[in-house]
Amino acid sequence: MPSTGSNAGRVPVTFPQYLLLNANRFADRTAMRHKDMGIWQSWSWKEQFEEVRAFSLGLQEKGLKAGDKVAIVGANRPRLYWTFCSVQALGAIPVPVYADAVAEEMAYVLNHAGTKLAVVQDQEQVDKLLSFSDDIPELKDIIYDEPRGLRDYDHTHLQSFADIQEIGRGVLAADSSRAAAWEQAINDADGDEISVFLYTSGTTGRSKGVILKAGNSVKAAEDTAKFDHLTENDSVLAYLPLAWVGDHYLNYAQGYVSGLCMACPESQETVQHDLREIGPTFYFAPPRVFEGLLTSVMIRMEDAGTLKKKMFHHFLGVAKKYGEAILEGRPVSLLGRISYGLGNILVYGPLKNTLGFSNIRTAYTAGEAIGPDLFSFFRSLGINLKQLYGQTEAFLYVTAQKDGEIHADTVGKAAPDVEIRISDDGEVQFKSPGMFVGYYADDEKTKETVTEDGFVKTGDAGIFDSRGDLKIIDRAKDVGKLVNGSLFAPKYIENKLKFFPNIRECVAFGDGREFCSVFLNIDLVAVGNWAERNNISYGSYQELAGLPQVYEMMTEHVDQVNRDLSNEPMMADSQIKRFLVLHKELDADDGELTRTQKVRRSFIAERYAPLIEALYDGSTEKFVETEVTYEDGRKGRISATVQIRDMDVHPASSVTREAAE
Amino acid sequence: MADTIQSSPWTDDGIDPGAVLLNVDNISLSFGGVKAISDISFDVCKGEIRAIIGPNGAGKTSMLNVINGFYQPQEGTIMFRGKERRSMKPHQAVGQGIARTFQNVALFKGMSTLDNIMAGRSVMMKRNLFWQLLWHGPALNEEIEHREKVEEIIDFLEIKHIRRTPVGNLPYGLQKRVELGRALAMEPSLLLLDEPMAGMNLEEKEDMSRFVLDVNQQFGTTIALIEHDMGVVMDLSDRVVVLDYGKKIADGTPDEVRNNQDVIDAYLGVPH
Amino acid sequence: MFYRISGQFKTDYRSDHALFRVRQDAVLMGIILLFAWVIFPFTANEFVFQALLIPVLIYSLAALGLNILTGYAGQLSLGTGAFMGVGAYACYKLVTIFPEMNLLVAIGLSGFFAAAVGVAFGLPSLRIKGFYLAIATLAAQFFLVWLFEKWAWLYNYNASGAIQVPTIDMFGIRVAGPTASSFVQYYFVLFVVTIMTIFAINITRGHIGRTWKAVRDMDIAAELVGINLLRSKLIAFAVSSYIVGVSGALFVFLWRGAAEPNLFDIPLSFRVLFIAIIGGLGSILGNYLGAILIVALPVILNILPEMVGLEINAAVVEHLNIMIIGALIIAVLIIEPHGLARFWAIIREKLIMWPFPH
Amino acid sequence: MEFLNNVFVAPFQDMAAAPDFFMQVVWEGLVSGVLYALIALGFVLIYKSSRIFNFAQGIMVVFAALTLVGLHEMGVPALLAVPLTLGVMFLLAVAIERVVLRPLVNQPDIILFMATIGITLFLIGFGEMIFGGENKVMITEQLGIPTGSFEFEPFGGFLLIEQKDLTAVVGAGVLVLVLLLFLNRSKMGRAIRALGDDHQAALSVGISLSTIWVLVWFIAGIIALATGIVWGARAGVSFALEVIAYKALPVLMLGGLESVTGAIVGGLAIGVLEKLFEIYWGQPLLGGNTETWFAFVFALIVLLFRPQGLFGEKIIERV
Amino acid sequence: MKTYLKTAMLGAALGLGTMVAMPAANAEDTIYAPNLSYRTGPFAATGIPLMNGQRDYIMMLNERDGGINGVKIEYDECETGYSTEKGVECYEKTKSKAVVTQPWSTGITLQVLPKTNVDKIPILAPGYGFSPMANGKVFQWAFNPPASYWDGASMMLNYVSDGDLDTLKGKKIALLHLDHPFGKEPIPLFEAMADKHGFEFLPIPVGLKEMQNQSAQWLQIRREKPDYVLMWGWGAMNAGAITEAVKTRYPMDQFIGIWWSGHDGDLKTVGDKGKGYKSISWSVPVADAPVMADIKKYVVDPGNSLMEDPADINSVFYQRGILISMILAEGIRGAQEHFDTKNVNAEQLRWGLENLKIDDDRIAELGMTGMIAPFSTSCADHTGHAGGWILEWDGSKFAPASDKLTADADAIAVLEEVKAMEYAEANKPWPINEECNM
Repeated sequence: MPSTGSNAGRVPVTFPQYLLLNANRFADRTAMRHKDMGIWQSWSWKEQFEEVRAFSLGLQEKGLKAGDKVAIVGANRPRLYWTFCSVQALGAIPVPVYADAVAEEMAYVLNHAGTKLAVVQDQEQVDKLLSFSDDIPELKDIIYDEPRGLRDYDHTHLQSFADIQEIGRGVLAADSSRAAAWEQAINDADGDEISVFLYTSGTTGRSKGVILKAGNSVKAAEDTAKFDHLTENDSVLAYLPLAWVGDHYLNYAQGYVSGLCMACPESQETVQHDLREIGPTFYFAPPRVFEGLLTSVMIRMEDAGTLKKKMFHHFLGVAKKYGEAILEGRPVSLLGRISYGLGNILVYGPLKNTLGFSNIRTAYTAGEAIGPDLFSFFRSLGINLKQLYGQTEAFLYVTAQKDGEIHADTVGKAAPDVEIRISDDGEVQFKSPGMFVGYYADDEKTKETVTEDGFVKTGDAGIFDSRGDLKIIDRAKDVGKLVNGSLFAPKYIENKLKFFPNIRECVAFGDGREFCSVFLNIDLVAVGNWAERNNISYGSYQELAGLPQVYEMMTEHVDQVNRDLSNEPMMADSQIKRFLVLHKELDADDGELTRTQKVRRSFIAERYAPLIEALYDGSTEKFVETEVTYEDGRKGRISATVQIRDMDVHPASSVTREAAE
Repeated sequence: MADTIQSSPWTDDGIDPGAVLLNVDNISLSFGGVKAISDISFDVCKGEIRAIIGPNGAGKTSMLNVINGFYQPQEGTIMFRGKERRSMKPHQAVGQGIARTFQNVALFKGMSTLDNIMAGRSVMMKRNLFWQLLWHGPALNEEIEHREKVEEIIDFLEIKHIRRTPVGNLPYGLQKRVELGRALAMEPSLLLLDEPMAGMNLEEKEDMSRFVLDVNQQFGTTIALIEHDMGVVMDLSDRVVVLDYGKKIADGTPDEVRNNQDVIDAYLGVPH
Repeated sequence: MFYRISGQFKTDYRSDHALFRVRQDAVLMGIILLFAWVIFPFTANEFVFQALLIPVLIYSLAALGLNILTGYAGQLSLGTGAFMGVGAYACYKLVTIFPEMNLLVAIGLSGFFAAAVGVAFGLPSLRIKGFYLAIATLAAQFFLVWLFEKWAWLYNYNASGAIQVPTIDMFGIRVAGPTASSFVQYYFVLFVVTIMTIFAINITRGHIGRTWKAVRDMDIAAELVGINLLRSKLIAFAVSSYIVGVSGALFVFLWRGAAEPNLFDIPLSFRVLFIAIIGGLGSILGNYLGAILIVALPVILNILPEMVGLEINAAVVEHLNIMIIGALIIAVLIIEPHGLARFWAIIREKLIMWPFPH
Repeated sequence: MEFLNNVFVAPFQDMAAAPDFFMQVVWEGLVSGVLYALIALGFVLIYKSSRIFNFAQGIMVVFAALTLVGLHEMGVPALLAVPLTLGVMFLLAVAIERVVLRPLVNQPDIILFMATIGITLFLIGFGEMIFGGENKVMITEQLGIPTGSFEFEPFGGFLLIEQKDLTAVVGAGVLVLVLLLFLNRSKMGRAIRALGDDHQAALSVGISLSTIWVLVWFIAGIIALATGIVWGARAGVSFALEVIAYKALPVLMLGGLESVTGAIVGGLAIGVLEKLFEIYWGQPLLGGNTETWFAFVFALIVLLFRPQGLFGEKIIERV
Repeated sequence: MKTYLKTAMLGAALGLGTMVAMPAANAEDTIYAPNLSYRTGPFAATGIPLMNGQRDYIMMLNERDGGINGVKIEYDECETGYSTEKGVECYEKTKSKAVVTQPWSTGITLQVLPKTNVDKIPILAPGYGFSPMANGKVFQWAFNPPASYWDGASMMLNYVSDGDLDTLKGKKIALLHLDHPFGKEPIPLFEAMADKHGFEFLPIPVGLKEMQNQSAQWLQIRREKPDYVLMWGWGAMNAGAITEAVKTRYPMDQFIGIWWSGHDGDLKTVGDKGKGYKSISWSVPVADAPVMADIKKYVVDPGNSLMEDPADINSVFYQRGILISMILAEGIRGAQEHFDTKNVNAEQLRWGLENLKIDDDRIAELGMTGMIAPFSTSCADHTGHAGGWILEWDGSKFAPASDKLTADADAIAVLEEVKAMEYAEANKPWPINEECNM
């Protein structure tokens, strides 16, 4: 039990201070769980405090001093989370590193940060570190969590977490004043200390180490915890990469500030299962995860009996009609409430339960645009899913949607105490309490990113809509202009198209052109299913993609997008005039996508130059031949004659027309 | 947690590392006149991995069956942990610290992975019928105590995700792993493995080899194994004994055995 | 659907080893117990007590005993009826020799006689397996029933050769004999069945139960993990016969009121076996489901035509009844060879997965 | 002492004192034995080919006999009724294969065993509904079975051998011979025998599994009819006949579930021994009626010393 | 689809399981007289003609007279298949509105006997059940007129000894009986008589499973060479025994069965070879009795009988069934008149059965002359101890072969008293009718 000591009554400004506070105010409440050995091993705040203290003192004993950097590598494990606080307690700086980073990347980060010590999960990470230990002379010691397989390693610079804790406990036992001294050191902190280095996974160039200060971080976390009413009664499942700002903020920072309970899954493979077991109250996932969930829900329902399927879809319809209104407390007819209530018993409740969403009070998604259907699907089930917009540099939150002000196409208003503006060239810039102080050892980049008046450039293009909500349309550098000077945001258009389940990928062109046109990739599974149901036979992706019926379907989708775009004053000119369905799937093996499945626009433009040409020269079809790489690494060529379709454009005034319908 | 496993008294059988743990002396076994094993002697030292190899029908499995008391040899003696014995029941052999796995998976099909491995600890569970009837109290405490041990094994063998799956539904490779787990649960000082890698693909074989080595290193368990895959045998084992037609034809380190003419002949099928 | 298991997680092994790992199971059990302990007894009439409630409970208990032997330890027995008889006759002798003995004690003790006989007939199980053992248990069946008939001491030299339950009071309440009320008898039976079920659940989930299952699934492997086969099988015979013996004592003392030896003959054994198998081998719950089906269904089939106002010859009804039971057994075996308990398990699984089909 | 005398001496004295009576006892036992053997044979055939412990063999006997008598009552001439009955038994075999066996293929033994009990119940209900529960007289004479008896006077005593019993013994012998010939010589028969060991091997002969099963059940039906005629001639045809199925079980235990020879020898042995035991030990010492259990206890004791039965091969357990 | 099937089946099963059985409401102007019949099971052959007779007599009354004193009798069969368990179930099912229980099997009788004291329903078990039931003081609710098994046994002994039991001295009398409470019923009487009159009594049990294969028993008979073989057989046992007797060359004229062993159906299976076989019976089939003509007219001819072969109308068991229903009907009639009510209840019927007066005049009025011996019951005597006749099988039917026989009433009465008191003692507290001082 920490002594309340000199710090009693003061608002904590660092996470270790919060640890002390929580160990007092939430002493017996569960702080941490971990699915291990078949059960959820649990630690109360008091126990967590003791674990952290033991480790921290052990580290101190090993010579860790304020300002030293400590790398943390591994999956979501309690001991690694404790490491953060243990290190911070000594004034040293934790540097979480992506566990799946290749050795070279990892070596760069460790070198760049100048870490003296690394705390890693297991043998795999130890091996990785040892493989480049020659390149990182500053790294002296490695501490591991799981001893398995490490028995025969040279233990001169290798120690187990438990051993360090033993040392720490030994110190405590030997000298009772050390505990007080340790706490005093924590309490002495004024919030100006560096809390953590978070390395961003740069899509271009090397990773940058974002420096975050303790006081700022705590302030940001307090703000958002209040915003979402997080308390010690909440729980989360910590399953996102430890080194990612999202995990560090949502789980660690908000966790310490609010005292909620953090649960670590058994392994990455069991996340879904663990999620169901724990049933957290707060949840974050990128849109991809939600999309995967929806797809798996629909696919699993496909095997259900006719009656059940009918019932399921009927109640989804009911949810679509009333669900969001009920969630947001808007007036709903009694019949609607009864239907929804019935649906809740028969479908939504059990469905949420199987997904592990039963207890969710607040769920967030961010990272990319989320399809409106997808978004409202989850909301209509009664899950309070919201969007936020954030950046590592902001220590996550820039904007967040407030309960009751939820729109699929915006990311909400500025988060508490955040200022946002849009620069002349359309870039979103912000100033926030959790704002970083700079990139570590990279003043140049820092200067590039921070404006003179202290705003951070996000690199994203955005607009405010009529309600004053921020709408992110694309990466700022990708935004171009059509010949007539109107805005062309390819990703915005692409996202709109990709929200159709039948469309897997698409690439929009238009910068410096007369009009906007797109390449489409159909979704083989979705369209294939549709074809089977309609007795349309096909032999390959290529054949399916070229079918007139498929083109019909795509035409409908594109027209729908055009209709949407016509409603938005700034985007009306970006309506798609021509499109084609590519004869092959865009594939990372062919370099068309990044490994994270993002479209590599310039590469595609180059590779399919003849097709782009055809889009703009008015031809109705075009023969192309393309090199492909098969899964086993062999290369081959496929050729096809690709059809091109023209589309009608809706007048920009269609808002009124739609309203009249 | 996993660290506690190192301090387990598994190998505490009073034999110094490197000394002879099991000595098989002039064993002969026959079924109704057919000799399965004739006059075989060899020893297994503590802490080593000892392989028994030989062509089909060489009497390898019979040898294991003799060691763990399933068959009673007509002649010869077996010295285990410094004590001589001639005949015993298999469950008595288990009591002395001999565990084994089987050529064809012999799991309890109707039970989950967890229960299968728990069954391996039957010998150590002492609470009698009366306590079992009451369940709460001593019986439950005992159950939990053993559950903790079993969870370590589950963790060790990386079979957490199938903890509650009925073993009948598992793929073959995992079944073999569960069987190894069940044998480990007996905390044996001598572990007999009968073709632990039979019917496995390369990846599964690699996994299994790693587990066998880990068991040997981490717990210091002495292992005697039968295996057909020569690569595996030569990589894993410290010493190899070669049988052919119930007779011992070679005994030594993998290298010695590899170059032994009798062994080469036996494997090439040179007629006797 | 109603099984919403999200958020129910275990933080220690104690709760992981709990009987109901899922809260809804406990709730369901509570509802069942509420019905059994309160609602049924206060709403049932004499006929329902005598033709449905009491026999279902007693048959369930007998099947539970058999299930321990056959379903858990894998030793097929066709001699259940005779072991019930041992329990009944032992209880009869106990209460006639010691008229002051509390009936509950007498019934509890009579189980030991059945257990002893069970162990004696279980001895061959080490050498005899499978159907051979099943036939061997028939030896017990036929021999014991013969003994009940020939050994006049057992039925106190009654002229009829049948045993007649004397009137027995317990704590001033009449529990057995013709004047005992069904209401009291029901509670008596329910109490004993509940206790026995708790014991059976405990023993089957502990290490002895695991040992049995190991012997059942693969006896050679069981032996080679250190299980003493004979000991394990004999414990199974003893526990099984004990429960069966208690059920036999209940059968006669709390329900039938009188019994002649051939009551315990092979049809009774088969009936109990049906219950155990239709209910589901290797399950506790199954015995109750099986008993409900096998005991209650014929009763209901019998009164059904009358209830819907059909005039059918009693004999035809009975013939149809036998045919329906026969067909039902086959149908259940085809649809779900693991019995009603598995059926319920599947439904439960489906409710947990709901709305997904799997 | 007296007890020992009663058990070990007196019975043999009795045997020697009245050899004609002794011979009569043995003959009676032999006749019962033939019937036990026949029923056991039905069990064995089905067990061999499909691993099914066919409890319904007993009711099949009743059903076959009832059909025969029932058809005759309806005015069908006796000699036509026999083939018609066989037809019914064939249909029954087909129905059982379709409705019960096929859906239950590859299920555990005990499940199949239970299913045959289900069949038993169904056939009891069905049979009683169709034919009524009354006792019926076997149409012995109409079938041309002699009903007289031979009388001998060995050792100045009296030995009576009924012609129909003799016919039964001879008929059963012929039936068994034909069956053995069929099993050993015909392709189908070999397939049946192979099936017991290995489904694949049997299939390689080119006969489908369901054909074999129908055939086997049909043969069991033929045996049932033969049993029904013989037994019905002795005691009339009624559902009470069903219980003799139990008598075949110890025979199976003794002879082995898969041995045709075992069924025959075991049946005869049990028939004779139980009769001898009942007459010379059971009635004087135990109050009689020992036939209900003697065969079982005897088989149990034999099995304790020879777990593989009289005709099984020694089991070597493998792992 | 399979899942649905499973679910549906389970649903159906549960639905049935939760249904609570309520017997249909009783119509006011009928008297409900259920019969625990056994038209199925191993003894169906015996049961069917009996049930047919019982049923047809009641139907005839309902048709001809509109019931008894204008109240229709609701005859209802509850099938037991001779199973005790089913029997008790039937008893429970019918007892709420039944005026009488006709349990039919000795097993069911034994079970129901103590319950009737509580439920106050008379048991009517004509010619079967528990012989000491004759003691009406102890067994207030049980009736087994017109003769008990002990009466039967005594009559048999009287017959074989020509009325002088002492002539049996030194003789050996075997009792071939079903090893079942029913079969054991006469043993106490035989034992008592053997003691008294110095003959050797040898019970030979036949197991239920051995009924059709009695070679062991008949070998024993051959070895023991008894002077008489008396049989307490049931169902298939009878035919089996007679077949074996023929085979063993046991003289038919020394072989006598109880009345349940004198069933035409059983003997038909033996045919000519059974010629000379005898059976004691308290009933005699009389083909030209007026009552039979009425039954033919009102029931059989309109096709309302369940009898399969019209010739069975003259069989022993069918006509015995008629007599059994007659006894019930007379009990009802007596009660109606005594209590001056039409709808008699169970307690009133008990009075009726306790005060039966079936004298020759009444028999003639009923059109049953020659079918049954006259008898009367009282509160002390629930049997009536009517006499009986020996029926002899002539190869195709049973015919009376003796004068009316009567039982040794004194000897039986003593035994009845003793056994009844034993019963009461074993089942105490057992209510004794103290009011009855006869």
